[in-house]
Amino acid sequence: MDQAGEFRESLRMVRDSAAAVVPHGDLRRIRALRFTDPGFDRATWKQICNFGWPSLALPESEGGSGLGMRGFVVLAEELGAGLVPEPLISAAMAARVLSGAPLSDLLAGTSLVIPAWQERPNSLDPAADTTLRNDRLTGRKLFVPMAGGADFFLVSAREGLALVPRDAAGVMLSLDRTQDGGTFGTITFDHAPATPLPGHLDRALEEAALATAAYLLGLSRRAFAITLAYLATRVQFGQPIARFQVLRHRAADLKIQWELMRASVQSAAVTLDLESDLPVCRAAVSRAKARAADASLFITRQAIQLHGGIGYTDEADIGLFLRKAMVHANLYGSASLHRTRYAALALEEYDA
Amino acid sequence: MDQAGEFRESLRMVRDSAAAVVPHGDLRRIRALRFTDPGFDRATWKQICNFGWPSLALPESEGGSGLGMRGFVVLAEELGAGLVPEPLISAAMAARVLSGAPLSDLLAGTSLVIPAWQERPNSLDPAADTTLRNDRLTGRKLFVPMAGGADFFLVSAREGLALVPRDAAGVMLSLDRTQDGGTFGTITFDHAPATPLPGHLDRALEEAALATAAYLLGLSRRAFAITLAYLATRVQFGQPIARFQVLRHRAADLKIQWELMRASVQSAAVTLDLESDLPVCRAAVSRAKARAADASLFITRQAIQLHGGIGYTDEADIGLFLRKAMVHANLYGSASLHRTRYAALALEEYDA
Amino acid sequence: MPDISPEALASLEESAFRSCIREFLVANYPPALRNPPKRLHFRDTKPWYLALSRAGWLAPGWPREWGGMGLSAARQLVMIEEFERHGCARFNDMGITMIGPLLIRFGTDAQKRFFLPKILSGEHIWCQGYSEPNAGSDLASLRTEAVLDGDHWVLNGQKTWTTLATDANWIFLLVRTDRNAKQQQGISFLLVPMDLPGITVRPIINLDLHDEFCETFFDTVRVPRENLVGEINRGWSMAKALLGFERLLLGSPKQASYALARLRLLAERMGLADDPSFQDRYTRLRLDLADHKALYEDFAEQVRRGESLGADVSMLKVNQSELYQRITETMLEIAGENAGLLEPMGGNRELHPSGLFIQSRPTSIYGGTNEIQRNIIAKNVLELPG
Amino acid sequence: MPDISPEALASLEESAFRSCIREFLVANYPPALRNPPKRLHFRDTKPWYLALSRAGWLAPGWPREWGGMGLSAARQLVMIEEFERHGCARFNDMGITMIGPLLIRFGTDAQKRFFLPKILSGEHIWCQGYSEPNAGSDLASLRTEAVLDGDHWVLNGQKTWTTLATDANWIFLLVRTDRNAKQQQGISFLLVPMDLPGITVRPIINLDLHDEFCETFFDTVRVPRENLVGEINRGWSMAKALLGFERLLLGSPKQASYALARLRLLAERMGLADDPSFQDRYTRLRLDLADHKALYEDFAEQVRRGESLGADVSMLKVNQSELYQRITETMLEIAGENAGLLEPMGGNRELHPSGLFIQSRPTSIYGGTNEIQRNIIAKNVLELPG
Repeated sequence: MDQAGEFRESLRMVRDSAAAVVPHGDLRRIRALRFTDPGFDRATWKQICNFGWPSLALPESEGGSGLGMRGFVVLAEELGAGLVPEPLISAAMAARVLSGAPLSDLLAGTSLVIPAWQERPNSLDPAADTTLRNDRLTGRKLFVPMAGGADFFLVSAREGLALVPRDAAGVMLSLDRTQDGGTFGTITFDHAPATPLPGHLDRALEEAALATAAYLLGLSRRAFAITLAYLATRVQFGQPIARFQVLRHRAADLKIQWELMRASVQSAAVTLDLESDLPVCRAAVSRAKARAADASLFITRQAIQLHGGIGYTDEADIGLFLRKAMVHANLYGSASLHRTRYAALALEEYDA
Repeated sequence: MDQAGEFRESLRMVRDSAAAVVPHGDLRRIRALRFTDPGFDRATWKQICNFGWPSLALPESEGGSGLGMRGFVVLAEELGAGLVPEPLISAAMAARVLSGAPLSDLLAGTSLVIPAWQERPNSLDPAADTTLRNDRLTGRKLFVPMAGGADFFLVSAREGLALVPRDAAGVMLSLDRTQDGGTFGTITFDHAPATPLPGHLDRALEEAALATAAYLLGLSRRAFAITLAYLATRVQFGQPIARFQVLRHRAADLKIQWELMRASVQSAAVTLDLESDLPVCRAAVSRAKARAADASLFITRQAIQLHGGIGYTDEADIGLFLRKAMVHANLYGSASLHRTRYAALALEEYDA
Repeated sequence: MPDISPEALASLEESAFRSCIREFLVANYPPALRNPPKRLHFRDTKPWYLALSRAGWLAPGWPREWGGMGLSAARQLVMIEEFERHGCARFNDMGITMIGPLLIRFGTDAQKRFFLPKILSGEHIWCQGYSEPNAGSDLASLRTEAVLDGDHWVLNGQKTWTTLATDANWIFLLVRTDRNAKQQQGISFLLVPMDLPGITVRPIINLDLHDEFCETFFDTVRVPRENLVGEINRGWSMAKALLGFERLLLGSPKQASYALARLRLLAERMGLADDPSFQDRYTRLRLDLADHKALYEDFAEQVRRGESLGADVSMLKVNQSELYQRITETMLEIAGENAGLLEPMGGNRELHPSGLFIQSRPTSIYGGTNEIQRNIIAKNVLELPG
Repeated sequence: MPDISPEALASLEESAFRSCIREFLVANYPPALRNPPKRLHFRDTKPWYLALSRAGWLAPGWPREWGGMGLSAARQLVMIEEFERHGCARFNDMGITMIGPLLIRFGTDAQKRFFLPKILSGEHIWCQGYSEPNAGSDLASLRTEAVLDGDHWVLNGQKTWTTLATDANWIFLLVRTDRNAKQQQGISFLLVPMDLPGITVRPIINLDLHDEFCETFFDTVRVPRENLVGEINRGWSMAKALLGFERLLLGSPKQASYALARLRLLAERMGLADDPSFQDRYTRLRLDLADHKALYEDFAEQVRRGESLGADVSMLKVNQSELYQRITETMLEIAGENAGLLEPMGGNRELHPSGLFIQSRPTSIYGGTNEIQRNIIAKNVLELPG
């Protein structure tokens, strides 16, 4: 097997291994965790850490699996297909920043480190106002997913990054429930004691945005598969509705959008793995995230429509996919933010 | 019959009378006139003038038929359905400005007066640079439809309007052919002798834009009818293609767009007839023209697609409708110009 | 209470009629119930129901002899417009809009005398049992069956989407009474008290996490023979005959109009009000709404002229629901992370993109999916062979 | 002429191979023929055809023993990419791409020896006769018939969309040879010289006012018996077997890419380059193109790995043609009155919105309409029952 073949084989293994937390077809665990606190399962989280998934993309020299973003997007896609709520993408951001630090227990699942970086809605700016002075952190962070389950927050400030224990004095956390059954935390730091860290979030944010696109890719894949199966079994007017040409063509359109999303996400992962120029990486990520946000909402909306009335019940699993897409489509930048960023970054490559 | 009923009856009569120059279904005359000079037929034009159509919208007190824009859009719709190339909309603009003037021969078809007002592409500004000093006109006018057939140009200048004979010294006309078989004139006036006229084009331009929308409404109606007939007769896979659900639904979508266009055009005509506030009128016209431009191109494009290969031949009549829409969609302001103008003019009426 | 009797109200000129309704709403409608984010239960709307009842305003379309206002379709439309404009909640109106008119047209005198007053008094609250799990778009394939056994119909089967069934004490059903007849032909119309043994109601939690819909199960339920309306096996055509100008309401610009106003608020909150590319999208939606209103007005004008509506009214339903959805999709796109919030932003009910997005989903499904509506347009309006 | 033999060329690494082709094109391709606005006739492309022939570069896919370059599909793809990048006109290539490969695979030795050299020399120019007026999307219903009469086939019928038939001296046909067989089964593959008595060619003027398409009529044309290729009644499966990686080309981003560059020029000319709402639309189109290219690359990669393409390649065709059309529709919308001009704006071939708009129309029709492609995707890719 050549090198490319071997790499494809590793990716296949990542995909297979994801089955451990995504038992085929069973969404009962996911359903049961909705609207609970902290919205995910500690035991499953521990398992995810045992697999080393938060550092899957990191080079082996930094304690990772060396599979790069090509590996991580495969994993995120599979977790998306299973609607897995455990905060892998947040933890992988933390792993990227903490890599090399003597913080192995943080990565091993004993402690969960969740980045708290956002200060404005629909923004990718990690440190607008928060300050870190004399190891004290002051500021306000928004939309922190699954914040209720964190042991530490990895916080971005103007002066740099810092680690703050969840229970430290001066940390106030309030939670808003989200449509998918999880939460967004709003965290206020008022001179909270913080341990400064080296590094920055630039690369980690790009990886999180791309992984989110991959997560959307996965949930769209599964929503589409469920919908195709429904079309084939639901009988109206004496035949499976899959025989109606209008629904067949709509399914074809969903398939095309899904394939575009897949191609876009995968090519962005290649770019992140092979390209060191940050603007080029950002353009690729923006392209993938913009496509994933739009296509996943398109697919899940149409999945509801194609299910008819049953799609509007909470009992039907298909709705879980729409709700998940509603939350994730705008995480790490909306489609429109990413389109604008792409236009600003990407060279015109059309010399035809 | 009540007053509203009587008015509806007059409109029906206008519609019927249009049949005089639009013999049912016969496009041979239209085809034969394409790419000729001046691109329309003088005898038909004379007939149109004999009917008094250029002044149909004008009050009876000004020598018109008193049918207002509600009457004129019905007429323009019918001429659009017949792809009639004679320059009625231009002439009606002139009639509006010249009404009351001792120029009856101009309206009677002996002489054809065509407005030349535009100096920039996609603009509704009638006098950016042209000057009129000491009865001499200097400037350059663009996109003058059927200019080759004019006897006089009604020209807008910064100082006001003026009438210039086609053959006057200092008038240079060059023609570009258009996709529908007509021409756009570019006219350069170099100290051309001109007769100043009172009035301005404000209202006439709105009427021309709306009449163009109505013309697009008519051509779309006929293109759609031809397409429906084709779907019912064309057999593939052993059945008329009208039985394929995808094509049926597409036809339904075209119908909806056509009805929106109709409702928009007709309500704008009511506004122009009953409302004296110019911004309100302009908003209504912009709404109708924006819809008509988009919907007519949508319908004629889909008409080609639904015809399949045969739709891509010049022999098939359906192509004549697409080509006509391509030219008229952007006359008197593109959809995008009108949307922008609407946004600037129309009050937010959503207090819900 | 209004100073004006229903009779006097009906005789007013349109503008006076309109003002009179507006005044009534301002004086009587509970402010807390304006523009509710979700469908309300009877426990919430009961005071308003009874207020309308006391005023004699509860049944605008019923003839006066049966306690209605006897309004023309045109006047009913005006009344609905004013109620919508005021943001009045929809109450449990199946008795008023569906079963009342059906009984008035097809019921026996005994049925009319028994049921109609109890609807007006609020004693009977009705729900509708048409759809079944396997009879949605293809309603005519329904299988809930009633078999005559002496003086009773023995009823077995299951209905779904029985809206607010938990509020109701009566249900009207389409049931199969001849399983050998073809499709629509063996169907009858049956009135059933909900407290009979063998009836189970199970609320369905919907995508909006609300319980307005229910499943209703019938297990060997014995229904008095006289509870059948009209002729046996003619239920389908009676139910269809009831479809009148109400079909217009499915295409009312109300939802889209409401949503567009909220889109604008949201854009302001998100700092996008002056963003040119948002403006462009917003203007397109405004124009779509304005043109939809113009088309709606053409149909409303038909109703005002007393003409009946054709199949082409389906166009309104398709266009309105898809416009409403485009607007809420735009909300979701511009809301940033707020699009994921379960509750309104900062507790402001006007700023709830995810809620409105979800609520707009079923509008292209209920009342006949948009796919079915397009089938109807192709067949009955365009008359395409098929 | 290149300094390198086809054999040596084929053995180069990809990047060297690519540069070699680029150099050849720069040195040999007539600059006036770059990116022609319309399909060229043989009178215009003949010198280029012969130049390729002399270099031995005319038939990249044919085996070397028959005068081809013997390139792998992957290398052919690179060659096509470079030709497209340079803006090379498509010439009368039916002999090279269709009939040559067919004869090489299914022809007799005599047929190969007779026809293949004449294709390479430019002596025989071929056109394709598949479609008929009533057999378009439903090609299998074709009715042009060949009946054996002694040593000749007697041919009657009509073909349409015979591209550049006026340039050709030979035509290959699918004809019905068994009118009792079902659909595809009674069809054979026939080679016919265009100068036989009874053949009439009539150019069809298309929507672009160009004469590239023709109708070709056959009135009792007597064709030698040995001009049949392969087995009788097996023409359909032979024609299908020929569909290889060329299907990829129908989804090549080339047209959309070309159009997008011209959209940008047009926007600059119209003063819209910095208009935010144009920018927004333009960026969406750019992203659509970039994602299409990524998807195309995945399929191209399959070809490079030597895998054959599945039915899912239809997705590329649908997506490319509709993207191309969206781009040209945007051109039409922003061009103002220029959108109506028959000729390029100010004589600049790069600024011809109406021309490109019209040329983009048939891409969703030819090569199987997009409706047919979606049928294929639903059936063969999604495997929906039906």
